[in-house]
Amino acid sequence: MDFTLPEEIEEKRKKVREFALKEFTEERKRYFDENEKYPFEIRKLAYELGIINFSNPWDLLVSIEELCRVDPGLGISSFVYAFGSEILMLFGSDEQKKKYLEPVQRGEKIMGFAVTEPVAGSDVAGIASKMEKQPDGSYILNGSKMFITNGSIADYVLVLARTAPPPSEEKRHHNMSMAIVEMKWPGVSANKLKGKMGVRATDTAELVFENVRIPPENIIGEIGKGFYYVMTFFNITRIYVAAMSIGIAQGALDMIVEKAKKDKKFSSQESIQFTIAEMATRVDAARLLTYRAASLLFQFNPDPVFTSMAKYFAAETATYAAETALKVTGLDGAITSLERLFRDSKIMEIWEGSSEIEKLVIYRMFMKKMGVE
Amino acid sequence: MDFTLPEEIEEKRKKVREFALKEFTEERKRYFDENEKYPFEIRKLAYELGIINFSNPWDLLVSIEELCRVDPGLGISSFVYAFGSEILMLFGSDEQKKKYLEPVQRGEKIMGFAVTEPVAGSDVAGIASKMEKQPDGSYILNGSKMFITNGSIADYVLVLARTAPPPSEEKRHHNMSMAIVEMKWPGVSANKLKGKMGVRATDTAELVFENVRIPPENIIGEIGKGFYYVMTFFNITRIYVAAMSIGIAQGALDMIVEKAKKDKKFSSQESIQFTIAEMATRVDAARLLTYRAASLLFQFNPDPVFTSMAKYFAAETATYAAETALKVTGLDGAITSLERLFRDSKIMEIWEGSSEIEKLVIYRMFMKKMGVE
Amino acid sequence: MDEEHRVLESVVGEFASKELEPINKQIELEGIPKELKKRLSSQGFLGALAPYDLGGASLDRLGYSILLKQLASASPSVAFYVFLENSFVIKSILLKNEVREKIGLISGGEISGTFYYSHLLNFLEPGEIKKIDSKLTGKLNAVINSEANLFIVPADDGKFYLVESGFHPLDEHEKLGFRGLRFSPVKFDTSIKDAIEIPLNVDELIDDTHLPISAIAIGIAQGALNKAIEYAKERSAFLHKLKDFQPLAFGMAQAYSQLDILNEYLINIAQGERDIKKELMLKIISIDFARDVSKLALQVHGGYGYLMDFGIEKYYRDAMFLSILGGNHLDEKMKLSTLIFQEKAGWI
Amino acid sequence: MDEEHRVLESVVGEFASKELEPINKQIELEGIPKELKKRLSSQGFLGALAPYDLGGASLDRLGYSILLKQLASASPSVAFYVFLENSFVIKSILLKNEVREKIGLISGGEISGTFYYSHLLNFLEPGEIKKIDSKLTGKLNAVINSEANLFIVPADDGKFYLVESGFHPLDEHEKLGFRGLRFSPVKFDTSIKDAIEIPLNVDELIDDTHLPISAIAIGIAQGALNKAIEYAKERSAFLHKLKDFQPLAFGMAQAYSQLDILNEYLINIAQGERDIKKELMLKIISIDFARDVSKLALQVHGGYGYLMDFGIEKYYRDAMFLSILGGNHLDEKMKLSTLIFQEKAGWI
Repeated sequence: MDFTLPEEIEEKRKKVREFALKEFTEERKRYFDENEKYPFEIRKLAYELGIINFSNPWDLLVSIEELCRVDPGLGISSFVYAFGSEILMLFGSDEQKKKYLEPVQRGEKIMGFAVTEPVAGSDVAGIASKMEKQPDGSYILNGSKMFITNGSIADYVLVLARTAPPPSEEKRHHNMSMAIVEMKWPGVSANKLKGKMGVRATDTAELVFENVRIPPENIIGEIGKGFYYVMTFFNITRIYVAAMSIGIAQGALDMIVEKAKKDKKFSSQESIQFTIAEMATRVDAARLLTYRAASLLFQFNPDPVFTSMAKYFAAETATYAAETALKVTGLDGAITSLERLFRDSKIMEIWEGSSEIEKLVIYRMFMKKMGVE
Repeated sequence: MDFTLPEEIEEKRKKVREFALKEFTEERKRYFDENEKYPFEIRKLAYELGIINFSNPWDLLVSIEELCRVDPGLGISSFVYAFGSEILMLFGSDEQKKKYLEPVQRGEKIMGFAVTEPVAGSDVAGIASKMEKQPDGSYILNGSKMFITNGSIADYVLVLARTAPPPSEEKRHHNMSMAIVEMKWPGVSANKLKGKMGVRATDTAELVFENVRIPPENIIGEIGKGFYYVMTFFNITRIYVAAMSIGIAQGALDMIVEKAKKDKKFSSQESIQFTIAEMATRVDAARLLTYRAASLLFQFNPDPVFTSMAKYFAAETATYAAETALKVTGLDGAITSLERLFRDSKIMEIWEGSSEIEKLVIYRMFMKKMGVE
Repeated sequence: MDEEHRVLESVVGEFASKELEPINKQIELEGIPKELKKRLSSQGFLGALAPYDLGGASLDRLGYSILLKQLASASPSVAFYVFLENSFVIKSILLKNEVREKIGLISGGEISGTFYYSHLLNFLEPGEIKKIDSKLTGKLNAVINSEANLFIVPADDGKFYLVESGFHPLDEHEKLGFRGLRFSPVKFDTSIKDAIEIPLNVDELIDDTHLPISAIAIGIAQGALNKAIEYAKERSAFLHKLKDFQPLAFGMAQAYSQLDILNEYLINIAQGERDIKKELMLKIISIDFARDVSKLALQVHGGYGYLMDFGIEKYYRDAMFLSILGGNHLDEKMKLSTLIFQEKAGWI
Repeated sequence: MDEEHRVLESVVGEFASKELEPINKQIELEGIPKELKKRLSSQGFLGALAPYDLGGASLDRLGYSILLKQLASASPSVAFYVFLENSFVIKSILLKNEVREKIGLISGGEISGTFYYSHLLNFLEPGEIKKIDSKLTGKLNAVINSEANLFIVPADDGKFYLVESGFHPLDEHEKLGFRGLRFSPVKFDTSIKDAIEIPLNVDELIDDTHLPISAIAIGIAQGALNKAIEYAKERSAFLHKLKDFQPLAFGMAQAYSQLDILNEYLINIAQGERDIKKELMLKIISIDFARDVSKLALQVHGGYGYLMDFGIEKYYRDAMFLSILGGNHLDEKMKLSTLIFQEKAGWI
């Protein structure tokens, strides 16, 4: 057993922390939050300074953690421009990778991942969007997507839609497929969602597809395997959401520790001391669960039980930590970044499978391990 | 990062589990619990079959876990006969090791560790027992000790007592020393405590020392360093209590999973599914915290923050798991071993520093890491 | 609360501290002594719900709640015993005029009865009594107060029978809580001639237990918390009284607040119109609360809390057992969900 | 609860759903509209605690609690505004006969006032107003309703002053909750001639807020939970309504039960004798409860809950802000501990 990260990863962690502390100024944090603007400049800077490194997964993981620790809105915006890229890496054709993935990896283009629909949040198999095959081999897409990250700024999005009706109620997840859709194509429109509680620097939109023609070469992988691709993707991204969550929780802990350092009256209260001890313990537990899941994933041996445990526990730790830190620091916290951290944290329990979904995954996969079908 | 234990340790884990399942029969569990008897035969068997191996700490850790998973009372009794031995290993003289430690390690003698007093539970520095130096170099011990594991069956106990008054209120922990006291010496008496809520197969006693003469060669290490020795010891044993706690929590989880396997109506309830998912997650988090702390200790680099985090979190997980499993299995759990597991679990939050003490240690040492004195 | 109930509260409170507290250990180890049953009887507690002419006290819902709460604060075993005799046995027997006079024996402490409802508690193998020819034969598991003289038990014909002979209790089960009562399987081999059918509606009987069970839960919480508060005022650690430390003091203050809030709700609904929804809500909340508070009280006592002699650990065990014997949580949560959503809910 | 208060409850409930719900988003984005203040005034809500002759409704403790609870269930911002005007501003002004007529302007919605008490909330740099020569000068941070026409503020001589000129609010702080009210630092440079000393006892004033703050907390919980219950009946996932799933249904059923229990306690103590201990207990419990329930309600709504348009996330933010503005938890927990242990407790 070895609970330490390689030295170069810890070095990178320091570098990212320095970057975040320097670039995520109080003014910027507040500006992009209040104005609900995506920080293109910061994203560019992060790319250029090599903060975001998609080629080393541990590097990416600790970078996500450290960026979100200082500001989730700006932090997530710094790396989320490639959202969905794992799908292309794993299931895309060489042409798709060249045409769509590489420009994203070079920091030139922005991508999105469009699965959730207004009528089907966590219930991916319940989506209603359709892609109908045309005589010329192309597909016509109709439907709408909800809560799509990068929705109004993306150059293209990966869309999940039905290519045939479900064979039965139990097999609702069959006959779904994925395609790359360019946002500039006719029939595609995006409606930016304003008024999110938190992570307001990130872009979120509702997408509408009206008779959008998709050339056959934009279909990802095999027709009918879309649901499987999405679940594979979630097994990766859940770990990143867990990392964001740890970042938020650590950020909240940082703030209460900072106050304890400065304010002797505050830190002399035993109830405050216990709060710090409890919070530090939970943050560490969440981090260990996340690193364990990540360690398996990065060895190409992901364990869905461990992944969902990490995501669920880390997300709840994020809201718990932000809430608790704000509660004990009071007004002092309410007029600082802690207030934002609190608003940002709640989405962690919803993204990439709500806590409820994670628990179902844990239960089913855990019982499978125990020999139950 | 590597979250796997060496193969031989996992093999040993299996072996210990087989042993426990075979030897800790329902009849024995119940008999020793009801009659509050120490199971000398089982202890002997565990020793002879090589279940207990003090020479490999990982081996010992997983053995503790697996024994307590099946029955904490019998499990703890199987290895606790050497309680306190780390003190002699670390601070004892060669003569002391030969005379007192080796017979224990050979499974012939039983040892105890006598720190807690009626007036001072968690507050070690508050003890009142005294050892007064005599003109001939020997010491006279007076005082009483409470909740001493093995108290009425031990051949000798390691006693902490004041050898001089505290220099000041802040330095109450100064001027304490440790000595080996043989239970057969004049003036030593033990009063077995009956009616414990759980772990009733383990032996617990109140000890009284009336003018007990201790030869100078039985003083451990340096005079005045007793408090430090005890704290060093706790940094080790807290990890073992954490391991017991994980064992209990896992045992509780096992039982609810068993019921879910057998009873379809039970397992089809989503609230039960969530309970299993939540419990499995917490048990894993506790295990990871414990293994991390252990990993550092076993590299002779213990981290008191990580150790206390593990102990506190694992102990609370044990009571949470036993309580929850019993709650959801109802009468079915109440007339099986789960009932005992529930009664056994609660002591975990008290032994080797209550949860409250662990939190104080975490806070203080954590803030030290953060640069606060 | 009116004067009459206030007096009852203080009378039972005094009884609990003078007559139960001193023999608590004996009750736990040896069961409820015969003399105590006599004392309970002479106070009218044993026949709390029985009519005056049968030696009862004919208490109303509030009075009965107060009685159980106060008894439970000192001895949850005794409270559960009184509850079992009244809410199940006496109430059942009252449904059958022919055997009405047995109530006098129960409220007089001459005999004790029990009612078998473990089969309602999601219990895997509750056992069964078969009606074959002229006999009631079989074995029931997990019978509380299994040393009773009188059993009201279900047979496989769906009816409940009162039997007074032809049974014997087997070896005891593990005993999580209510150790004052025997808890074991019971074998039956009773002539049908000696069995009297009781025309009871078991669902109604169970619905009527929400309030008394809540009262026991609140009593357990009250007893455990009071002891913890007293202990925290006496016991020192690190040169200060335990009560001076925020985490302990705040935890107990929080529990004290919740207790008062639940207690007022108990009194409100016990004196108001019957409202099964409110009674069920209170039961579900107060059972969990009793467990949490008694656990806290144990922790405040440190190592001593773990010893029977201190009379604390029993609250935690009894609260846990009450949460099991007090009703099938899952089914009842479904029922409550349906009441709240006003349509079927919580069934997946 | 008597008929009069029942009527009030339904009147305010209707007001909340008809007059607040539809403009909730506007309130959050742009503040409480002038017209709404007029409407609040014409109902007598703005001058809830003011005497009739000054345009008030002269509500008793129960009436005031009901008012705040019902307003908070739709708009916590509006409830907090009404609370601030009454429990702080009007109550303070009533202490000084010479300025009594200003109450008419407040209860009439002509002007609004605020009271500065952030310095009591363990706030690191609350700012300070110094009395130097003939001026009150300085800056106060974290002033809620900082666009008020009238301020009651403490100066460094330990006295509170009412001022109506010589101040201007600075840029707004981050706005965690109660977005209908401006929240910012305020600069003061007021001539002492225009400042009127108010002889108030700030501890008493704060003690009087436990009950109204509890009412707001309970209202927040009620508003959030009702929306969640309705949503769970409408929204489907995995081919079933959300209400059908046990974890969600049971969670909401539990919250519903606790809400009812707290609500009855609120009503009990609001109509009973003043009991500061009970009021403090209720406040501490209900503030935490409001946060937990509003968080649950948000979670039930999934992604939609995170969007302002659905009117759910504000409850969670407002509950959090209420827990901060509602009192200094640590100090108050110490106070409560001392009341419960009947000697100094919880101070380490």
